[in-house]
Amino acid sequence: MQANPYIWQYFPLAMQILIALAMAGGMITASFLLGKHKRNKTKLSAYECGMDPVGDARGRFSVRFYMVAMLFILFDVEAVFTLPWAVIYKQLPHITGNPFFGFWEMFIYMAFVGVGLFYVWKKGILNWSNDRADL
Amino acid sequence: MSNNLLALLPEIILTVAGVLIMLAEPMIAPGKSRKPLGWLAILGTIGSMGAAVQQHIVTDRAGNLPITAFYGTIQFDNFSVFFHLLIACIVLAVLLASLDYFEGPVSHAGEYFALLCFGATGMMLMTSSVELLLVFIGLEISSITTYILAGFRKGQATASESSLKYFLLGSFATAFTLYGIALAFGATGSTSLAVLAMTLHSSMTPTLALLAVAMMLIGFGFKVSAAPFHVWTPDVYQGAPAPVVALMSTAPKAAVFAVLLRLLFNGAPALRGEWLLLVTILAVASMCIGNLGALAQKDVKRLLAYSSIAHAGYLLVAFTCFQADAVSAACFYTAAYAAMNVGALLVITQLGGFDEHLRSIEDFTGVGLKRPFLTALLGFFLVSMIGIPFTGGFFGKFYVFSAAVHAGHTWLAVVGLLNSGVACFYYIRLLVALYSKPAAQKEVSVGKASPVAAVALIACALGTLALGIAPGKLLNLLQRSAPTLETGPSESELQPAAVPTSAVASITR
Amino acid sequence: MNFDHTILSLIVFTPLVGAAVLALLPEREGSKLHAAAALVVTLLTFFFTLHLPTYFRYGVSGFQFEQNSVWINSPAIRYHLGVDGLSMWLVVLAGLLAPLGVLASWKAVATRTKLFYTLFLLQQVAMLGIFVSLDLFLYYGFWELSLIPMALLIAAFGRTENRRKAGVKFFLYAFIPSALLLVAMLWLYTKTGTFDFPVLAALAAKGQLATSHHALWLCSLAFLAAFAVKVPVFPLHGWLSDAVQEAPTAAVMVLAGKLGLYSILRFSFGIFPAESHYIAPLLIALGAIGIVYGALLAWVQNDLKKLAAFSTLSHVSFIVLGIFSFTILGINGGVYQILNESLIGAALFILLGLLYERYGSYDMRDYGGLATKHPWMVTMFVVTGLAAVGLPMLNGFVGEFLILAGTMQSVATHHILWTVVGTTGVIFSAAYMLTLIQKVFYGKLGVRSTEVAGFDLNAREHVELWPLAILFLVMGVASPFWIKAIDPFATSASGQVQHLISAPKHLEMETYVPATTQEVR
Amino acid sequence: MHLSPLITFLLLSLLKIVVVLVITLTAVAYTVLLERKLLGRMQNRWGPSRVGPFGLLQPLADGIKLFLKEDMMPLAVERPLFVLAPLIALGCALMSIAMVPFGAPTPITVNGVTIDIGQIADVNIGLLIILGITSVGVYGIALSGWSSNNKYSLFGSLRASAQLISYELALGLSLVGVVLRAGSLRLRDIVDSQSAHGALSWNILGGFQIIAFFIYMMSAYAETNRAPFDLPEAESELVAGYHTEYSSMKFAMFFMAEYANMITVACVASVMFLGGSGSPFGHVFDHVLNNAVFNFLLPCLWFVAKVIFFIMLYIWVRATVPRFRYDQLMSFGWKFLLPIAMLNILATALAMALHSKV
Amino acid sequence: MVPVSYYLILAAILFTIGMASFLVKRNVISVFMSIELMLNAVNLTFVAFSHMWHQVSGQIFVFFVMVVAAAEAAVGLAIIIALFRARQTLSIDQVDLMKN
Repeated sequence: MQANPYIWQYFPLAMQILIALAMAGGMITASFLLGKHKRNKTKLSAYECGMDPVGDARGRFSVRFYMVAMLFILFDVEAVFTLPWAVIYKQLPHITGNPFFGFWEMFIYMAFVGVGLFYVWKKGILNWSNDRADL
Repeated sequence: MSNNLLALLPEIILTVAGVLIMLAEPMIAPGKSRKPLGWLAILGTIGSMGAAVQQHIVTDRAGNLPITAFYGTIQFDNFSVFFHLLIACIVLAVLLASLDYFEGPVSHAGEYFALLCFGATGMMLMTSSVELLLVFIGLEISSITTYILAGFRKGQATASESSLKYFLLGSFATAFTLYGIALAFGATGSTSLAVLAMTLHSSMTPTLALLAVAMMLIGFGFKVSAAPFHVWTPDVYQGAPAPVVALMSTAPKAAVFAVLLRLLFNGAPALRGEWLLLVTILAVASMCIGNLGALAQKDVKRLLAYSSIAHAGYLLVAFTCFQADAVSAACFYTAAYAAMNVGALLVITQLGGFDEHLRSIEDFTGVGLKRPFLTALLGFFLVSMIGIPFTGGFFGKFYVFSAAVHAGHTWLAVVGLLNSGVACFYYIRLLVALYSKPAAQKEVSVGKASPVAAVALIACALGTLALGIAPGKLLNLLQRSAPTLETGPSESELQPAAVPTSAVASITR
Repeated sequence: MNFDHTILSLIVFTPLVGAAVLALLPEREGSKLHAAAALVVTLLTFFFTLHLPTYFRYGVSGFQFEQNSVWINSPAIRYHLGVDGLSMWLVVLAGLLAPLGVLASWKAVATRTKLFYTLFLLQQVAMLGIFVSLDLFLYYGFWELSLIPMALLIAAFGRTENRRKAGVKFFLYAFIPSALLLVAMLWLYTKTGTFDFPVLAALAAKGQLATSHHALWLCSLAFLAAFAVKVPVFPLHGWLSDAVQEAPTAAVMVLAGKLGLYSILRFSFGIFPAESHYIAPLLIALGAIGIVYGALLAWVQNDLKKLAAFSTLSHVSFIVLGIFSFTILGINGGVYQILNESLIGAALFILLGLLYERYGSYDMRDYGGLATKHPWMVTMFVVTGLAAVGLPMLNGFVGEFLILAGTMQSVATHHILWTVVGTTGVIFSAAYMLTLIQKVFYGKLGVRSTEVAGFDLNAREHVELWPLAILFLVMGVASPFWIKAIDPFATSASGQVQHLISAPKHLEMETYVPATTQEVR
Repeated sequence: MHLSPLITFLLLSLLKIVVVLVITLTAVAYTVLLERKLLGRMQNRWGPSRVGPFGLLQPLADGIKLFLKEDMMPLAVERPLFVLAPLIALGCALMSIAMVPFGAPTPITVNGVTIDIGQIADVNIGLLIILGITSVGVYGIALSGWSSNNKYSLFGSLRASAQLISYELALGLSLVGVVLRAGSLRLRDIVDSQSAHGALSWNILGGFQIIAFFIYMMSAYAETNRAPFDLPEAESELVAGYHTEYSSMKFAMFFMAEYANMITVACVASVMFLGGSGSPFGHVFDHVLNNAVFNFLLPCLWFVAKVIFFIMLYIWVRATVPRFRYDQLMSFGWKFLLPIAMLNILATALAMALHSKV
Repeated sequence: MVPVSYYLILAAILFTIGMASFLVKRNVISVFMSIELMLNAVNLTFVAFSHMWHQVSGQIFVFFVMVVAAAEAAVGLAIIIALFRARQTLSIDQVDLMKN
C-alpha cells in the first residue's frame, strides 16, 4: 500500500467513473441498435393520456421551486463547512488547549444556520400547502 | 476584557442586533408596524459606537499603538475606530431617517433594518482587518446586503433593474479583487498585510505583486465608483431607494477607502512608485468624468451619483500625497463627504417619500417655498458639496488639495479645483431651482420630515458645519492615528496563526 | 470699556445673528416684519461700524482694532481680523449702504421677503468679513461665501426669465478663478507655512516668499485674475451687464467694484509687490480701454440698467487706472474713488429702481418730460449725474482728479499715453449721463409717463437719497478728512514699489536690499 | 513478461472494478426480482414464478425484452439532453460503489505492486466523493424531465429535484456525527473506528448515532425516490413521473439507477453505522478459522449480509408505509429532519468534548 | 509532475474567458455564469499557489470564496427572478429603463 504514490489512489476512481459512463453509454447504443424503429405520429407526439398534447411544457411553474433551490445552495454550503470541522474536531483540544473550543465554534455557527432556518420557516417559505407566505 | 472580544465587539453587537431583528420580524403580524425593530437596530448601532469608543480608550492607554487580535488578523487603532464611528453614524442617520419611510402592508421594513445592521457589520470588519481574507469577507457582507437593499422597492421595475446592475457589476469587481488577492498570495505566500509589506520590501522584482495591486485597485475602484469603473453608479443610484443610496454612496465607500489606505500605505508601500501612477489616473479620470457627466443630468439622484464619482476622485487625490498628510486628509474628506451626502439624500428621501415622486430637477423647482426648513438644509448640503467655506465640504477639499500641493502635485490641485468649478455649475442649478418659482403650475405633493428624521437631518447639518468651522479636534485624532498605519502586527503575533494551518495540512495529506 | 479688540467681530457677526433670527421669524404674506427686522439689524451694524472712524488712529500705517487668535493648529490657520486706512472706510461704507439697500427694496420685494432679507444679510456678512479678515484662509472663506447669496438673489429675484442664467453666469465667472486663487494660496502656504497676511507681506517685502520666481509669478496671476473678474477689469466683464440687469436694486448696489478692488490693493499689492508692478502697464492699458469702452457702450444704450452697468464698468476702470499707477496720489485717488463710485452707483441704482417701481420699465424711450412731474426726483438725478461725471465741488471730481494727476506723474511714458486715452472717458461719461437725464426728464412726455400717474419721492425715498446727496457734497469739499486715513496705506503701497523700480534687477535677483523695509514699516 | 508498476496497478484495479461492477449489476437485477417476490408474498400473491425455477430467470428475460424494445424519441424532446439524462443517472449510480470498503484490508502483492482487494479506491475524502456523486445524480432526473418536454415529466422531475436536494441536506448532516467520531472522511478509517468491540462499538449503538442513523435512512429513502417518498413517479398523479417519455433500455436504465442507488445507500449505511465489514462479535472468533482466505471472505460476508438486510428493509417499508403528500414531504425534510440533524451534530460534539481529556 | 505555471496560465485563460463573456453575453443568466467562471478561475489560482508555497491558507481561502459565491448565487437568482417578474425579459439589452 504505502509503496504506491499518493496520486495513485485516485486512478481506480477515475477508471471506475469512465467505465460506469461507458457502460451506460453502451447500453443506450446497444438498445438503439437492437431495437426496431417503426415510427408513427402517435408514437412521436408527447404522451398526454392519449389526448393530443396541449401546448408544450415550457410554461412557468411555482416560485417555490426556485426558493427551495436557493435555500439548498445556502444550507448545503453550510453543511459542507461542518465537514472539515468534524475532521479536525478531535485535534482541536490539543491545538487550542480548550476542549470546548471546537464545540462553541460549531455552536455559534449552527446558531446562525438555525436563525436562518427559523426565519425561512416562520416566513412560510417552507409550507407548500397554502400560499400565505409572501414570496 | 480580552482583546479578541474587544476587537470585534462593535461588529458583534451589530450582528446580534441584526439577528434579533430577523428573529423578531416573522413574529410580528404582517399588517403591523415594524418601527420597534427600527429602534432595536438604532440601539445596536449606538451600542457598537460605544464599543468603538471603548476601543479608542484602550488604544489610548496603549499609547496609540495598534492592538491586534485573532492571530494578527484584526487590528484596532485610532484609524479603525474613526471609521467604525463614521460608519455607525451614517447607519444611524439612515435608520433614523427611514423609520417612517415604509408604507403598505408588506413593507419588508424588518428585513431592511436587519440588512442595514449586517451591512454595517461587514463595512466595519473591512476597516479593522489587516488580513485580506477578512477584508474580502467584510467586503462581501457589505456588498451582498447592499445588492438586496438596492432593489428594495419591489414594485418598481427600475428598482430590480438597479439592483441587478449593481449585483452583476459588483460581483464582477469582486472577481477582480479576488484575483488580485490571489496574485498577492502567490507573490508573497501570505494574505496578511504585514507579511505582504515585509516580503515586498525584500523581493527584488515584484511583477506579480504589482499585477496584484493593480487588480485589487480595479476591484476596489468599482466599489468606490472611481472612473473608469463608474458605469454602474448612475443607474443604481437612480433606481435604488433614496435612503439606501444615502448609505451606499458613503458607508461602503468609506470602508473600501479605509481598506485601500491600509493596503497601499501599510501593505504595499514598497510599490509606491508604481501604484502612485494608477491612483493618479483614477483620481483625474473620476474628477473629470464625474463632473462633466453630471452636467447633462436631469434626474437628481443621477446627478448626485455623478457627483459622488467626482468626490471619489477628489478623495483619491489625497492618496497621491505623503503618508501622514494623505491618510488624515483622506479620512477627513470621507467624513465630510459622508456628512453632506447623507444629509442631502435623506432630505430627498423626506421630500420624495417612498414612491419618490420628486425625480427631475424640474420637480424640485419651488420646493423651497413649500418646505423652507428641509430645503434650507438641502441647500446647505449642496453648498457644502460645492465647497463653499465654513462647511465640511470646503475644508475637506482644502485639506486634500493642500496635501496635494504639499506633495508637489500642484497640477492635481489645479485640475481638482477647476473641476469643482465645473461642479458648482450643476449644484447651483439645483440650488437655484429649489428657490425659484415653479414654472408650470403642476402641483407636486411634497413630503415632510418626521421629527425623528428631522433630528437625523439636523445632526448631519451640524456635522457638516462643525467639520467646516472647528475641524481641529478631528484633525488631531486623525493626525495621531495616521502613523499607526505604518506599524502592522509584529512577528510574534503572527506565529500562532501557523498552528491551525499546519494541523489542517496534516489532515489534507 | 474698550471694544477695540472685539468690535470687528461684532460688526461681522451682527448681520449673521440677524440672518439667523430672520430665518426663524415666521413669514406671512405682505407683512413687512422681515424688512423691518433687517432694517434694524443693518442700522445696528452701521452704528457699530461708526466706532471705527471715531477711534481710528489717523496717519498711522499698519493694522488697528486687530483680533488675532489661533483657529486651527495644523494647517496653521488663525482668526485674524483688523483694519487699516484702506479697509476702514470701506467697512463704514458697507455699513451705510446696507440700510439704504433695505429701504430700497422695501416696496420692490413684496413676496418671499424672508428669503430675500436673509440672503441680503448673509451677503452683508460676507462683504464685511472680506474687508476685515487678515488671514488668507478666513478671507477666502468670506470671499467664496459672498457668491452664494448674491447668485441666489439674482436667480430667485431677477426681473426677467433670464434670471437663472444670469445667476449661474455670475457664480461661474466668480467661482472658477477663485478656485485658482485657492491653489495659489495653498502653494504659498506650503512655501511659507502661514496664511497670515501681515507675515506674508513682511516676507514678500524681504523677497523671501519663495525662491522660484516663475511659480511666484503664476501665483500672483492667479490672485489678480480672481480679483480682476470681481472688479470687473475690461475683458472680464461678461457677467456684469446680465447680473446688473437682473439683480434687484439692493443687490446691485453691492455687486461690482469694492470687493475686487480692495482685494487687489490689499493682497496683490501686499503679497506680490514686484509682480503687480511688473504687470501694471497691462492693467493701466486695460483700465484706460475699459473707461472708454464702458462709456461708449453706455452712451448707446436704451436700457437704463444696461447703461448703468456700463457706466459702472467705466468707473471701476478709472480706479484700476489709478491704483496701478503706483503713485501715492494715484492710489489715494483710487481708494477714494472706490468710496465715491459705490455711493454714486448706489444712488443711481436707487433712482432707477424708483423709476421702475413707478413705470415698470427700464427702457429710456418709454420716458420723457418727467421733470415737471417729479421735481425732487429730477434734482436727485441731476446731483447724482453730476457727481458721476466729476463736477468740481462734488466727490467724483476729487477722485478722478487725484487719479489722473497720479497717473500723469508716474514715471513711464507708456502710462502717460494711456492716461490721456482714459481722460477722454470723462468726456464720454458726461455725454451719456447728460443724455440720460435729458431723455428721461426733459423733452415731451414719454409713452409710459403719460399713461401711468407716477408720484414724486415719498418720505422713505427721501430718507434713502438725502444721505447720499449730502455725502456727495461733503466728500467733494472735505476730502482730506478721508484721505488722511488712506494716505499711510497709499504711501506704503506705492513707496514699496517705487523702491523696487529703482532696483530693476529684482526680477532676476535673489534677495532685496533690506533697507527699504524699514522705510516702509 | 514484465510490466511497469503503474500498468500493473491499473490492470489489477481494472480487474477489481470489473468484478465489483458485475456483482453490482447482478445484484441490481436480483434486487428487482427479490422485491417483486417479497411484495407478492406480503400482498399474499406469488410474484414472478414462471421463468425458470422460482422465476429466477425473470430478470434475464426482462433485460432481453427491454433491449429489444423499440426506443421511441418523441419529436418534441431535446435530443442530446434526452439521451444524456439516463446516462448520467445510471453512471452516477454505478460510480460511488468504488469508495466502499466491502472487505477487510487485504493487501496482495503482484510483481512488486501491493494492492488492496478489499476496496476499489481507498481515498482520504471518500465520503465527500460519495456525497458529491450522489448530488450529481440529481442532474439526470432534472434533465430527463426537462428535456422530454412533457408536462408529467417536467413536474415529476421538478418534484424529484426539489425532493432530492431538500433531503440531501439532512443526509449530509446526519453523516457528520459519524465523521466526528472517526475524525476522517476515509471510509476505511470510519470502519476501523467501529471495529473495537464488534456491534457494541458500531456507531448505531456505541456511537449513540442511532438518531443520525434514522435520519440517514429516511433521507436516503427520499434520495432514492423510494416509497414512501416516491412522489416523482406517483403513478396516480403523474403517470410515470420524469421517465414518462422513456422507453426500452433508457427506461430500464433509470430503473437500474434507482436500484443501484439503493444498493449504494445500503453499503454506505452499513459502513457508516453498522461497522461495515466488521463482524458483530468483534475479534472474538478471530483465532478460530485464521487463514488468509477466511480473513478475506468473512468480512465480505458480513458486509453483504448487512447490505441485504438494508435492502429487505427497503422492500418491507415499501410494502407497509403509504405515500406522503408533497407538502408533508417537504416540511418533513426541512422542518423535522434538518433541525434534528443539526442538533445531533451539536450533541455528539458536546459528548465528545466532555469525554476528551487534554 | 505538472509545473505550477500551467495551472496559473489555465486560470488566467479561464478568467479572461469569463471576463470576455461577461462583456459580450446578452442573457442575464449567462452573464451571471461568466462571473462564476471568473471566481472559479481565482479558486484555481489560489489552489495552485497554495500548492506552490505549501500553505493551506490558500485552500481555506478557496473555501470562503465558494461560500461567498453560493451566497451571491442565491441573492443573484432572487434578483433575476424579481427582474423577470417585473420586466418579463432576461436580456441585458432590454434592461434600460434608466436613461435620463
